[in-house]
Amino acid sequence: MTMAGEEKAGTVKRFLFVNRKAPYGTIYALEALEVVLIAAAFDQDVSLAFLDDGVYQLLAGNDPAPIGMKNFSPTYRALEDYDITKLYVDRESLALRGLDTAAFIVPVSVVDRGQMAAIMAAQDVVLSF
Amino acid sequence: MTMAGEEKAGTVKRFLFVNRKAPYGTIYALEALEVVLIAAAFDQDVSLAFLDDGVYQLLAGNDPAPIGMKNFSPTYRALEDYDITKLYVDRESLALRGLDTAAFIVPVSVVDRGQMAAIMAAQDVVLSF
Amino acid sequence: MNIGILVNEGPYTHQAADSAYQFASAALREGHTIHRVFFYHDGVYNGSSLTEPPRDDRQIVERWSTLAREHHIDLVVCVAAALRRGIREQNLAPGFRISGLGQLVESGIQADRLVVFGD
Amino acid sequence: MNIGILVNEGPYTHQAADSAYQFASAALREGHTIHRVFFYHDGVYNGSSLTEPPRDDRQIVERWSTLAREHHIDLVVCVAAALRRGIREQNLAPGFRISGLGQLVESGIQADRLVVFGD
Amino acid sequence: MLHTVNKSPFASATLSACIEHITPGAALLLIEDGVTGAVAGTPAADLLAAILGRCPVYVLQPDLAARGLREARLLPGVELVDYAGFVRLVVAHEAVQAWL
Amino acid sequence: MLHTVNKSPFASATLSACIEHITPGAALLLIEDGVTGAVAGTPAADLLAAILGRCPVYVLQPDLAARGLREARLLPGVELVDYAGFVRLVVAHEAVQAWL
Repeated sequence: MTMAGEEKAGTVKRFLFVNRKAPYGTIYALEALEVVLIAAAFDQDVSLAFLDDGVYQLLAGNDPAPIGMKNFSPTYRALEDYDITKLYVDRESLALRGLDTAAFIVPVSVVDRGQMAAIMAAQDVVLSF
Repeated sequence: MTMAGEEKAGTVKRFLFVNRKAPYGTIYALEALEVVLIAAAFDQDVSLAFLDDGVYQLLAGNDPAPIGMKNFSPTYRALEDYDITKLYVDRESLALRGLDTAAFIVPVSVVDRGQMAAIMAAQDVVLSF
Repeated sequence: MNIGILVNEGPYTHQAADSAYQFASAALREGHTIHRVFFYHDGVYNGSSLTEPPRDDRQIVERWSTLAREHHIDLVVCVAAALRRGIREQNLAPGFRISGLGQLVESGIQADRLVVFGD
Repeated sequence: MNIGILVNEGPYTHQAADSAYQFASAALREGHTIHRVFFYHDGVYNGSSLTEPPRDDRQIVERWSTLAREHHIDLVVCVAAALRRGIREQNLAPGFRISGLGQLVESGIQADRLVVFGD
Repeated sequence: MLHTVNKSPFASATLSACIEHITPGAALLLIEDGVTGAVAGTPAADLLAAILGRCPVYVLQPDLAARGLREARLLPGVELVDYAGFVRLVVAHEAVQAWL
Repeated sequence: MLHTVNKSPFASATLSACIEHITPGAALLLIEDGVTGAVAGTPAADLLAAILGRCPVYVLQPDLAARGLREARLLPGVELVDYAGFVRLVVAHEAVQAWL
């Protein structure tokens, strides 16, 4: 948030971060989060979409210590401190995987496919990793 | 074939190279072929399995010059010079993709899934990339 | 039009780096400008000065350097992703610079389009 | 038992390098020997001496070097794959050596098992 | 929105995920291994055929040629573009979403 | 033969390809993102259930725990192993085939 002033004259764009990959098997989820925080620091209008295997990123109770990795779930909790509250989760992706947002680490908005498609269509910049 | 003598006292193992990825989108097909040639040079009992998107590797008429890449199809033609003749292609993978071995760059044995499974089960070393 | 490009994969293993280069070249031929090419994740390997592919293969890193020199394109490698993967000033190819993720977000804000290439 | 290992992916991006390390460590704890760890494709990046991950993250390259030193494990980086990707003697981490694909085939022949980790 | 898909639909669920989220006015461009999805008579081509009425579908011709796939085999209605055409599609749509 | 699968069956066709080629006497071990396939009630678990009678199915527990998936949610009949168990499976089978 401190670096927000270093560039552009107040342009605010709608940035959507699309998360479709499971955590830990690849680094994309973790490195995507780093961009999300920077986009917030630039005072952009940030949304996150979780669909397909991306929904696994939000499960609570991760314990990657036995495989020598760091649990990065706390970063999702920190999003609120950056005023990032638009987290959209695809309902059908949850259902197909037998998951429920009750097991999620942060509050999210569950949307159906039509709503998710509309959210995607309304963006200025879409980042996928 | 010339470097065959540099190691082991005549041990011959059954090596299977499993090709399940399309060419050009990733480098796996090309780098797998390099290992195949070395295994032959070590006088091993080499087989190649092509299934799923791996069947695209054998299509003739590739023209990757417009995307700046090198056509490595001739390497498949060279396999015969290394006495590598056991090329097995999964029939169902072909059918699903609307392909036919008539369009292939080298002669292959088309096998059904049961036969492919039996070939896989009979190997000493299975390399997948 | 001013176009930003994000490259998420390294050279040779995935086609993403090739597609990004071909796209950038075509955009220049069509009369557009490239705001910046940002390299993230394994994309940072595109900036390695130590690659030595077979002579009859395309020279991906050199190709980026040439594009930067001839068209004054800003090639930026993400510092955090680069440190994690062993790309530093000492093995950075000509035309590339190392900077932060702010440069990617800035490209999203300032460019008319941001096109992503990855795996 | 004598076990060979093939690693096809680089550090951090895919879990393959982690899985291979955890598997190798467990095999040693179980009383087996590691014939060789061969690094191919992007796996060659595991041998980069220049990686500098965040301090609170695992140090994948250093971990391999330590394993090699403490258990006399042969870590071999494929020369052709390494040249293509910018890994050379000058940025090769301790405990690794650069050699040809024959070392992979030899591992397949000499080891009792060859276990592949990739993407 | 211009959607790009670079994965083979036989290996990956990416194309079907994209198609489920495409809206009228958007376009779909298949690149890299994604071009395999446009061959007529395959399950992926059936998915594409279902959206062709409301969303144009393009295939990057250089990627098709690289893989030895012939234009004659393509699903009717799918349009071929070269890299210049790719650039024009990017310009013609307000944003681009890469399905990776 | 010990078969390993490291891909999510929701994203990739790898698990189903493996299952189509598994023979009696072989075993299947799910690792990395592949562990998501063993959660009961999913299409992947149905595929696994169909082979459990002739091939044992193992799940790498540390990879399951890393992803926050609970053992109680697993398909009944699937067995958990740690890395030592992974090593023992490799030793117990004459060869290993990684489905990547």
